[in-house]
Amino acid sequence: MPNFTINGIAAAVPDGTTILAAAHMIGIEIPHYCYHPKLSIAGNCRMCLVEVEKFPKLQIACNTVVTEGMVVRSDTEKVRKAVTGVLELMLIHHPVDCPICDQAGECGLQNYYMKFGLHKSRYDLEDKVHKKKVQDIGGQIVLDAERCILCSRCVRFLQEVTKTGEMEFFQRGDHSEISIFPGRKLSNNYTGNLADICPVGALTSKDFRFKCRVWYLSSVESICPGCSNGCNIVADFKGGILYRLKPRRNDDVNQTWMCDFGRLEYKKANESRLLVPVLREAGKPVAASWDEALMTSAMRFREAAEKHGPGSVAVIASPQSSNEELFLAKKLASEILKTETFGFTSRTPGDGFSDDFLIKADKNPNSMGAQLLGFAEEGFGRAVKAISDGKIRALLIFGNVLSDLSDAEVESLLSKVSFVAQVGTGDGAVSRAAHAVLPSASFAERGGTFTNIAGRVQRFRKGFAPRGKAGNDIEILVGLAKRLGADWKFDGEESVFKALSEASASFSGMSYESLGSGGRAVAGGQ
Amino acid sequence: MELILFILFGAIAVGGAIMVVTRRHPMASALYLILTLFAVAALFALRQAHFLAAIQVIVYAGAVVVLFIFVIMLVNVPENKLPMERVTGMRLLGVVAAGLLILESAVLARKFAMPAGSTADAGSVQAVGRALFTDYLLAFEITSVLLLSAVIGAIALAKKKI
Amino acid sequence: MTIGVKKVARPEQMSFGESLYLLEIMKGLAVTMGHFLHNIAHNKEIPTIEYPEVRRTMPARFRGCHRLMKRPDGSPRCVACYMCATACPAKCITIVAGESPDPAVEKYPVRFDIDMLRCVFCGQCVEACPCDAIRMDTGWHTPPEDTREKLIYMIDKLLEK
Amino acid sequence: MMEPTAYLLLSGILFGIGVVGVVARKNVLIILMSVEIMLNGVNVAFIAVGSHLGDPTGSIFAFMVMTVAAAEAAVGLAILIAIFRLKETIDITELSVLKW
Amino acid sequence: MNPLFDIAVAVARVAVFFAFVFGLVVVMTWVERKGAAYIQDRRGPNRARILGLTLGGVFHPLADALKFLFKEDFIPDGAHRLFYQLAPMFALAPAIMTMAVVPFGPPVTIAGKTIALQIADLNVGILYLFAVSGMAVYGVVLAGWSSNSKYPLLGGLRSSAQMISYEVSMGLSVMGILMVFQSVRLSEIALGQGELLYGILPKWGVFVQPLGFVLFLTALYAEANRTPFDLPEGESELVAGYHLEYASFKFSMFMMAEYIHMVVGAAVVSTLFFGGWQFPYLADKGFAFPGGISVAVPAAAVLILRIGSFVGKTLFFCWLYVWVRWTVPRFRYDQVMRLGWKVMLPLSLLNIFVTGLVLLFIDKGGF
Repeated sequence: MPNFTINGIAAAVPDGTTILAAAHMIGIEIPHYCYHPKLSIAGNCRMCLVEVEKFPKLQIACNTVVTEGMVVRSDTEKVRKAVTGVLELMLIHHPVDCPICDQAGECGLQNYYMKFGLHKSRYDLEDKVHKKKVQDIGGQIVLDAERCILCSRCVRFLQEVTKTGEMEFFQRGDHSEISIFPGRKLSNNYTGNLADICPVGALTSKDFRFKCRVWYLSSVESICPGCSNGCNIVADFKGGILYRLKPRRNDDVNQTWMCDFGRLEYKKANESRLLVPVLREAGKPVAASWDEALMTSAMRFREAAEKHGPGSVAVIASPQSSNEELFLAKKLASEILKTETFGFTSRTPGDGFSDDFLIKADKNPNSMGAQLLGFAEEGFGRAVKAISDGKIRALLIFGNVLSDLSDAEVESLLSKVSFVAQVGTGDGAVSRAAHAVLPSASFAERGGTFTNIAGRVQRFRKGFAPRGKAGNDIEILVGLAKRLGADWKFDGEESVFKALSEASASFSGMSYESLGSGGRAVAGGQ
Repeated sequence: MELILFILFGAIAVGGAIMVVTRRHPMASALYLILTLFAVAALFALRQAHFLAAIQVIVYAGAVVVLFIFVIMLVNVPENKLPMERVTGMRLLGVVAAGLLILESAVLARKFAMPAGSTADAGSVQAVGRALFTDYLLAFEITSVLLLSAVIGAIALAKKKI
Repeated sequence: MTIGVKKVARPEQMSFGESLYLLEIMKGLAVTMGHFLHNIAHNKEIPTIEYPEVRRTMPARFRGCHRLMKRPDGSPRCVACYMCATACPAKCITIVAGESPDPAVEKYPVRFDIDMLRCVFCGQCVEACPCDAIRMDTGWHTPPEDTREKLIYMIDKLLEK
Repeated sequence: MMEPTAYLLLSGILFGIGVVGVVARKNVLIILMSVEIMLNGVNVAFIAVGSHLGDPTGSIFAFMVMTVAAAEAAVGLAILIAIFRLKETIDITELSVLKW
Repeated sequence: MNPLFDIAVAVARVAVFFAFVFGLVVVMTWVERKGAAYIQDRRGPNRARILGLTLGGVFHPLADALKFLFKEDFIPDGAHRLFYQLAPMFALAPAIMTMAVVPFGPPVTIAGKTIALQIADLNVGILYLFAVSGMAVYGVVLAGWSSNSKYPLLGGLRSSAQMISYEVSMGLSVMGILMVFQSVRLSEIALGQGELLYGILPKWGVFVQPLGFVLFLTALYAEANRTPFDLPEGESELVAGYHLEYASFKFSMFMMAEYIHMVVGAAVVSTLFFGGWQFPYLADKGFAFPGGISVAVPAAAVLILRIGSFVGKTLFFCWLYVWVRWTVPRFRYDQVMRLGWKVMLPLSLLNIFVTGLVLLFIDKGGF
């Protein structure tokens, strides 16, 4: 534990800590471009120069390890002059096309220019070296070589994390640029991360390109709903529309990366949404008020249970639901409807692609949670069998996915049930067949927790109000239960989670506070 | 001629009065009250009591009902908060009693027999004025006291803090 | 035209003649009748400017209706950087950016709407524009329209001014 | 000039309608209006008989009745407003307590 | 007796007076706007044109009328539909009715029959005037209440209180005239003003009742809701007052009522205080000046002079409304009420008292 002093603040840091990391721990920000906590250290941008006592020259903070008695200063005039010089050098050939650059607003060059630069360019625009702009280099990435400051983060990412190495430096001197090898485009499932790690606008996202200026976006901490890995993400939105998902650092789950499939998950929250409660009487869908829709559903369930016994009612839960919602669904099924026929399925249509890094075969964020909360895959099989036998009169179904059945199969299966109520976010085969459609919020419009495949319970938070008249799943379930005569007193997901942690052994002792932003593993999990 | 006009205005007066009593909203009642008062004023004119007819309109329609409407607006009870009128036994009894009263007045009216007077314009401004300031001067002066006390009473009652 | 402030001494106590009002009202009537007769006799001297036919010359820095500038080839100079929309205190500018077919331009406004009903004519958009693409030098007041929709100026209208 | 019999009958009818209003309605405002109708009925009788007899006394009495009516309306409505400020109602059945 | 002739005369009288008043109303709307403009150094209405002629904007009343006719006639949500539609009629009807008793000329004899140039010469003349004009308040109150909106309600309350308050002093201020001319018939009052006062002045109401005139004029302005007493309207606090929720023809009915009120008010003032149809020093046979000089004038010319005199006086008072409006700033509401009850009422009572004293002790048989 060497003791050292930085800007007059004394501290002790673990052995082998670099000055930059140590300063970061203390809360002093040292400007840097090439340094990235999850990549190897290159030390080629020279932005992180600091003055270290007894060293004749300035040292780069990212690659100088703290030693006993070291005295570091990052706030001297000498440092400032050096950093300004480095920045000016980087900007010499920069095209300064911020108005059309997507990075504007979260750009390292802009930020440090405002902090250290503010100089006039000594180079005329005509004299600048022009490189190729707008290059589609495959994956989700557009390359603008002119804006590059040659920090090599992308090169290192492709060598060290994906180990595919598609990019490299080419040319020399002020003509040097990054690019792919001719004709060999990016070919891995993690290309989106390049846009994140690029400190400038050289690598930008094809998907997010020109959609929105970043300063309009608000962010909320969330969990990727794309697979059971449960990557920590930040959801960026503006005015009720999700614009992009970015990974959030969680060393226990996804470090700071996420896959390209997960990045596109936001589209599901924007497209073909169910917006109003719909009652389908005699085959004709009619928009209804929430009260009507819930009242009708509750009535039909009670009717079925009274006339044909509780066995004629079934609940099919969804692994897309949060732990809280699954808990309430289970409670509704077993305590109020008193049925034995309930279950869920984690199977989805598609090939279930997986790799050994972040992508998991189970494409549902909360299959583990559903199992821990008492839903079982066999239950789904039982329910499907009972439905096809015509024993089920009223069915409550969450989501649009019924295993890997095709749309036609779903339709013929559900046509055997006289009343289907669906709680779902997007339009699909089930919602088209349902007699009562209860639209629910997307993952960015509600809060809750998912349990990932490793049994880690992680929170996702509400970003904005549900679109249209869509309702929060918890409110829908509570409303349904109240109309079925239950006396539920839940107010928001936190109160449900409290009840859940008291009721379930796996979740015992957990609270939203103890979950924090990184989550906690369930009892008995890895 | 007088009979036709009498029937016309009498019918208006009675119809208006019935409407006053049966309307749910006091504003409607007040407007029908004006109608009744006008009809009564017309009846006065029919009986050559021109002064009283004018006074009827000025005082009643011009002031008293305006006061009523003023209060209706001031109080402004929304339509659904108006008192619920229910038919009860006591009320029915009251209506029956009123009916009997009318019947009785009809019987009494038929017995009315007095010789007709000579002066034709007993209701003109001059005649009423002369009577008012000679024979009935004291009563007239006392009326002013009554009105004064009513004014003071009204102000005292309606004041927010006494 | 100079604007002077004339201090009028207000007497603490009105004189008897003044508190009667009648005389003062007469004086006032005389003043207004003086104006009335003078204006009838000297009809031409009434300082009204009859607007659509006669117009005041606008000062050089007058901020009128917006216009969008063009490049020599006729395409809008705007690159849809959203700077004006960001600077706008009234949030009256709506831009939808798109990929330009010209790689030298890269980004261009698919839509560029200004809601003239919301605009407060502060000129912040002109200040903010990095490309000198928006100006308010038309010298025009926003002309009246009969629907609100017509007062949302689309890019075509803004370019042709 | 007609005999006053018909007028007297009309007077009785108006008075009777007024009585019905006073007895049967709950709305204080309408009750006060019904009182006005009763007074008007009386006036009709006064005027009819007065003109029949050719005597201005009928008009004088009607005049006095009007004065009373005006005074009654003023005071009655003042009371109504005072009560409304306290009880927020114009329902006479709710004004049965003697003290509040 | 030819009943047909009587009916024809009655209809003719009504038609003439109607045409006069309504014509004046139309002209007044233009005069009001143009006068306002010239007083304020503006140009005023000058756009409406027919065949390229603007003629100083005289076509604007026509344009206004057309516009009112074609505007959307709507009833606001929650308004009491029946009362809402009744209110403009309640406002307009009394205003029209008041004109019935104003004489616009001396009785003329045609074909051996004497015809009063007056729609109805009631023997309760002035009382009728007050009775009917007292009804005008219902239009205001009903409009304010039935619109189901707070500003009209407040405006209605305000203006009804104002109208009732000023009705009192209005009635009392005219009492002196009744005492002097010993009649409530307007025709007799007009006739009485043809005499001379002390052999010099015409015996007009304004000379025998100067205080009564000022009070009556003030009360008239307050009754007609004209500046400086136009409290029912007020952009800053009540917007348009009781007729805020009205549009189209219903609104124009309120406007018409206001202008008819003005016109009839002007006619009444000139009848009560300025001799009505009397032309100064003009007797039936011709001019008879105080110095004993007399000029003979043919009977037809006398009649024309007299009717012209009435029209001229009425026009002057109509103009006075406009003139005063752009001269005197409006009162505050508490000032209006204070003026009405604490100044006008005592002064009008004093006026009656003094007039009575003068009649009793100084000038026994009337002036």
